[in-house]
Amino acid sequence: MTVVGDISAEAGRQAERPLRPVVNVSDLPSVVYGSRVVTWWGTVGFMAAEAATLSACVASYYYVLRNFESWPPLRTALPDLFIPTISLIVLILALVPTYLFARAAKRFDKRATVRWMWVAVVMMFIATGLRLMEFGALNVRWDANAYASVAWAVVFAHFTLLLADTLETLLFTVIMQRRDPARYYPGVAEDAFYSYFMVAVWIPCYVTVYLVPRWV
Amino acid sequence: MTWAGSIFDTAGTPAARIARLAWFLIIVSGVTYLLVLVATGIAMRRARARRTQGELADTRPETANRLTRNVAIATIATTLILLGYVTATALTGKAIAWPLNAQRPLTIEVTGHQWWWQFRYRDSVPSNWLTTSNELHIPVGRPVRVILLSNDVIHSFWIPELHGKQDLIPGHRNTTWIQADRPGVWKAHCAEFCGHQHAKMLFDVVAESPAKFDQWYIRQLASALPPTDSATKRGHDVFVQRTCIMCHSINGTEAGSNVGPELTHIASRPSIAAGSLPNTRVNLARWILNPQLIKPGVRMPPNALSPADMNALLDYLETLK
Amino acid sequence: MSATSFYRHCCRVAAVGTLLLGFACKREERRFTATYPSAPAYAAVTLDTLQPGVPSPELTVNSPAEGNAYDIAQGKLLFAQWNCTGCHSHGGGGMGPPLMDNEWIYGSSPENIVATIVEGRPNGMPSFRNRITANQLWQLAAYVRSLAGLEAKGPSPGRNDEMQYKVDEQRTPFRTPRASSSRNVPAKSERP
Amino acid sequence: MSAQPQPAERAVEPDPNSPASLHARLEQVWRNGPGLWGWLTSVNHKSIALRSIITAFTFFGIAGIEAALMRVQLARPENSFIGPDLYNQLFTTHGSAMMFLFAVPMVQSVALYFVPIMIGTRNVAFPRLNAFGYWTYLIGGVLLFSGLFTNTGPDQGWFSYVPLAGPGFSPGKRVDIWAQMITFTEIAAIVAAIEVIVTVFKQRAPGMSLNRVPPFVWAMVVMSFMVLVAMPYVATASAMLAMDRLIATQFFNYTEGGDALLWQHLFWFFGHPEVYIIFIPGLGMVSAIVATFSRRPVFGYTAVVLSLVAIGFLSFGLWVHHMFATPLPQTGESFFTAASAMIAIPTGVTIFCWIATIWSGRPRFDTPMLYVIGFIALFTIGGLSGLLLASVPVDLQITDTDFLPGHIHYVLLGGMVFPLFGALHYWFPKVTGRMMSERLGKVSFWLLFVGVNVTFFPQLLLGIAGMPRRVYTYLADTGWGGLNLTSSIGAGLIALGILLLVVNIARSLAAGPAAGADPWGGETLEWAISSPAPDYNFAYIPIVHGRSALWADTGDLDAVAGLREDRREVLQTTMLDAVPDSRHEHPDPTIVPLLTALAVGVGLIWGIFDPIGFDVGAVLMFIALAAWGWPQKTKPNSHEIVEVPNDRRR
Repeated sequence: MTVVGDISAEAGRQAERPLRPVVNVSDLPSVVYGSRVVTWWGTVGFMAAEAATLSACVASYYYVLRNFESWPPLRTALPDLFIPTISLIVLILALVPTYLFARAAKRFDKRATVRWMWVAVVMMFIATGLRLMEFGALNVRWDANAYASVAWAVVFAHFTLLLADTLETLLFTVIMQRRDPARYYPGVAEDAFYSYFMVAVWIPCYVTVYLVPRWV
Repeated sequence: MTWAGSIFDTAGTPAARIARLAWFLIIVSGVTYLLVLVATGIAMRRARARRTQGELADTRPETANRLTRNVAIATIATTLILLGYVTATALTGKAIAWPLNAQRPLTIEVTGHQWWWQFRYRDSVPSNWLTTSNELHIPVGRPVRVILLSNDVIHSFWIPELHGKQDLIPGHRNTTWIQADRPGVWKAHCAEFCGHQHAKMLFDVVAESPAKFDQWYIRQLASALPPTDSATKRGHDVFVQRTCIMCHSINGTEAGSNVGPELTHIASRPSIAAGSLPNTRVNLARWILNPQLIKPGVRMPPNALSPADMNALLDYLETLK
Repeated sequence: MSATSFYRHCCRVAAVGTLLLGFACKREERRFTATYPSAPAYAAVTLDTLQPGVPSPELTVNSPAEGNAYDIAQGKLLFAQWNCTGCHSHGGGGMGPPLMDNEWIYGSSPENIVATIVEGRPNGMPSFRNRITANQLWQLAAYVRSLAGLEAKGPSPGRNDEMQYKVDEQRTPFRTPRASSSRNVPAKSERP
Repeated sequence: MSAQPQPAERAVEPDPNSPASLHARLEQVWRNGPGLWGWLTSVNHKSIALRSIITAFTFFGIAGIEAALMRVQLARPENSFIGPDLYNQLFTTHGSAMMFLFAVPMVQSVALYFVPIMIGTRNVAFPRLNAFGYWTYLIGGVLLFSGLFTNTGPDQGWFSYVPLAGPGFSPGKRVDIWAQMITFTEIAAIVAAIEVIVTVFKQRAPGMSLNRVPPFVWAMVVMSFMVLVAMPYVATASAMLAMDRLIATQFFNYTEGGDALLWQHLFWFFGHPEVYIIFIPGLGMVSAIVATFSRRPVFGYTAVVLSLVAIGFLSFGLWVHHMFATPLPQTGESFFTAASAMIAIPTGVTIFCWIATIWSGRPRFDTPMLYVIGFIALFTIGGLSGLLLASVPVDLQITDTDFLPGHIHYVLLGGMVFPLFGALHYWFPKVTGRMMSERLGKVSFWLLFVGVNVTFFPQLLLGIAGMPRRVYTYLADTGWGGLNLTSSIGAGLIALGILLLVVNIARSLAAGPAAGADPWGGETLEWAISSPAPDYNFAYIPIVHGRSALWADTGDLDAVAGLREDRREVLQTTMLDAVPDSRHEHPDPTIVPLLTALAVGVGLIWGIFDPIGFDVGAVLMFIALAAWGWPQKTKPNSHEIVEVPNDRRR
């Protein structure tokens, strides 16, 4: 094997550097919680991307708001408050079973985890149904004017988050029901962590779409 | 340095101030660039010497401190250069703004269409408003406020000899101003990509003395004279009875559509087809017969005219001084 | 999975790919210098299928602007710029009959529409003979058909940058055209 | 109550007879499947990254041919080689392909290939997500070029300003194809960014604390954070544009309250960080090459890393310098002049540090080092011409002229492509086990260096001469013919240089001299393993004792044993000081990422023609994601050691 170039002593080497094991890590845990596990960081990464998407929609909302003298524009009705507020309340309430199943998951208590997960899944599906009705509560078609488009954009952007979280919780519930792998408890806790984010990020959007037209 | 048509061949105060700032920045950048190259060169030569003498990399603490000092000096120098750069920019920015004490400013409203320009001279007397296309006359010495509107997509109004460019954005009312300090004839290009014929969306700029400008203005205000002899009469009939009337208008005749550029004084213009073709009889004939061969994608369709009709039409159009 | 076998995969995929892409998409062609069928082609078009004796074969002229996105968009621009909206008001009808519905008094095929534009029609439709070039006639006909949803959805135009007055042509549902005579338009009182 | 099952037996002690049998066992576990199925189901970070690099280079070639065609058209005034319609498609797909299909995916693929082996781990953090990212990127690239080859290539410019790109003035499906390509590449970019960040935070070799992470890895992490924040903005903007064109939303319709400038703000808020996303990895590659070829660690490690982070933050604050010619308030614009000037300071610091490294080093000017010198020479012209563009008054004269393509190409070719070609010569031995020829390398470098200058310096002059950009032709009496011809000749030189580079690669692949594990004597961990690196990278995870991992001592490297050898397991360490924290089992090769990418592909491409496509795509995607999340069949003797939350070990 010929070696190319002016490689003086301390420059290049042919063979790979031998590795001498000095530490044994076979006793390290393989199921850990919170920010020690890799998927937690992955969830935070996706949260950052989704938060950026939502901030783009909300920023566009306020940018377009600047173009109008009256907001919502003339001959456009104000969005209702009843359905959206109910939907917000259900979403916030859905955090209660979510917190409970996260706590149960940390205690490896399978029965409690699965019980509270089903409650959380049902409440989230109710919230998803209410969100679909919310589109009607906007009282305007998406193609009426720019106000309608950005309002729909904000609500739809968050709807994708809500739907994704609901289906993910459903998936984890079905998995937890059928088998009891210890390594799925951190996954369940992370799903709860994502639900907290999903609900928290909806509150500024709710204020933007439903309350700002009343204040401006 | 008057490199024809470049941003240094200036004929107005704003462009001159910008050119001066540009020169300042180019020189500063050039010097900085040379310094960086020199530093790299020295570094390479100095270090190559170390290789030939077989020494190892010099990571002694005192060299590290010396290098830290050099890098710190270079960074502070960069910061100072940038500070000078930002202040020079701010000063020039103030200098090229609209002069508040402008006397007798002329206001021109520019509307961009897909691939031609429409100028409306908003005289103080509304009945004297003049609408022309693809040719901009301005009096020397008078500040001209330019209002920029667009009818379809984003274009950009830019006369390098007079001032920087400003975009014509639909839904926005953008403004800029120009002032010619010496007479001249220049060609201006649309500077924002606007579709198939962005490349040939030009207009002529004629800066002339105020007297000549007023003469031109009065002549442009006048309507077209009715045709006298039979050839131009037939040309007039071809114009108003064939496809031309659907898009073009000539004041003083029945043609009044503002879809395309108005042609009341087409013969007085130095160029046709939005400034991209010299205004000669041959070019006009080629252009009318099939504009797609000259500017593919332009909105004007090919027109099948018999040679007799074509010659009559050309005679008529040449009377529209 | 050595690098060379990976290259073999790439070449195989690329070969299949180029086979598929051989055809140029006619919908998106920008034909600037093409010449469209001129006057005599649509002059001889009959507007009714009823004929004494054995009906002679229907003369069909396939319009080059059919299903071409650029031509339909040009037609939409001309429809607005030449003030067809003055009577047909963006397709909803006013003085002129509505163009968005599936009622066609003088035929819905491109050559029928071109004949209507060139000949003009009683009750106010002006004749544009010699006023509109052949290319533009077929473009206008293609746009009028897209108003009623008779053009393919892909090339049909979307909304334009104006106040929103109707659903854009891309989302207008297709309805099979129905011949109707101008006389049996229901009296004002019976209209829904 | 903590389930603490005792492991049946201790991990198998390292097989006494030889590392070869350990290699055989690990290779058995970490290998890709055989043949095409193995290729489609691979989750190994090196196979996916190499595949992505080759795909990105293919798109670079195609976009390069487009550039050559454009230069032939512009060589003479009133040239009729290409008509305006094809020319507009060419320059739009050239710009879009170079930005979205070559630059960002290439730097992320280089990151996904070298970051794991530089920080001493066996695979990237989320292997299946990595595969999904590549397939989504591939679908986006194929979509754009299938559009171009069927005459439906986008023709509205790579930043697609709205009224022209809107439904009113862009008939047909050309702009929709562009908008969906953006969505595909943006998904792939965010996914890759998350992987790089999490890999560097959680899977560094023990001992590699944050201040011992190589500058190359720091550059990739900063780039990934910028992708995470910037890309969603272009995704939202392109989704808004697609909805404007498909279901008549009014985001950009000024008569209904929308605004054309909304698109420009959203796009350039992503657009400017995008060019820094492309340029910062170039800085990372340069610092890796300079350190090795100057035979000393990079001078001012802290200064370089802090500058990279500063560039990352500052790049989000100067997007309006793309919009000086629009009716924005004057004072606002001068703020952005100051911000644009400020970002030149950290960039300057990094370049000064590298010059200092060369100054005090013992540099050997092989091809990679030549490319670094080329980087310093070309990028500085790009940066300084950028300063001209950042000053509002001068920008009003030279923006949207040919000055801008000149500036862009000096910054991107000088700032990213030259470091990339240097990195290609530097890491080619590690990827393929063979050396590239120095002679051919130097010739292609000089061809490229002269070619870039001969092509793009005339464009700077043309900009000053007043030639607008994106023109398919220009009049003869403008006097721009000479400079354009020079530029076209330069483009020929560049094409020659690229051709020679490809010849060099092909020749070296076929018959290059064997390179061995560490031909250049590098300081980072990837030079400790054999080349081409085995699928599992490190038999034992090495322990790092200093900033230059391999230069600290020349003896055996300390390492960590105990990871399972009968299934894919990776060591995870704490974020700050990389203390071993837990073991994580990685998934086996699976087809699900490809299916999920196809589901997303079906959804988005059908969505171009009919809004129902998005719903069908969403349903398919959720089904695929359910399969993704479904637990794989439990392997024999799988017993996890479970950590009860309150027993935290920092």
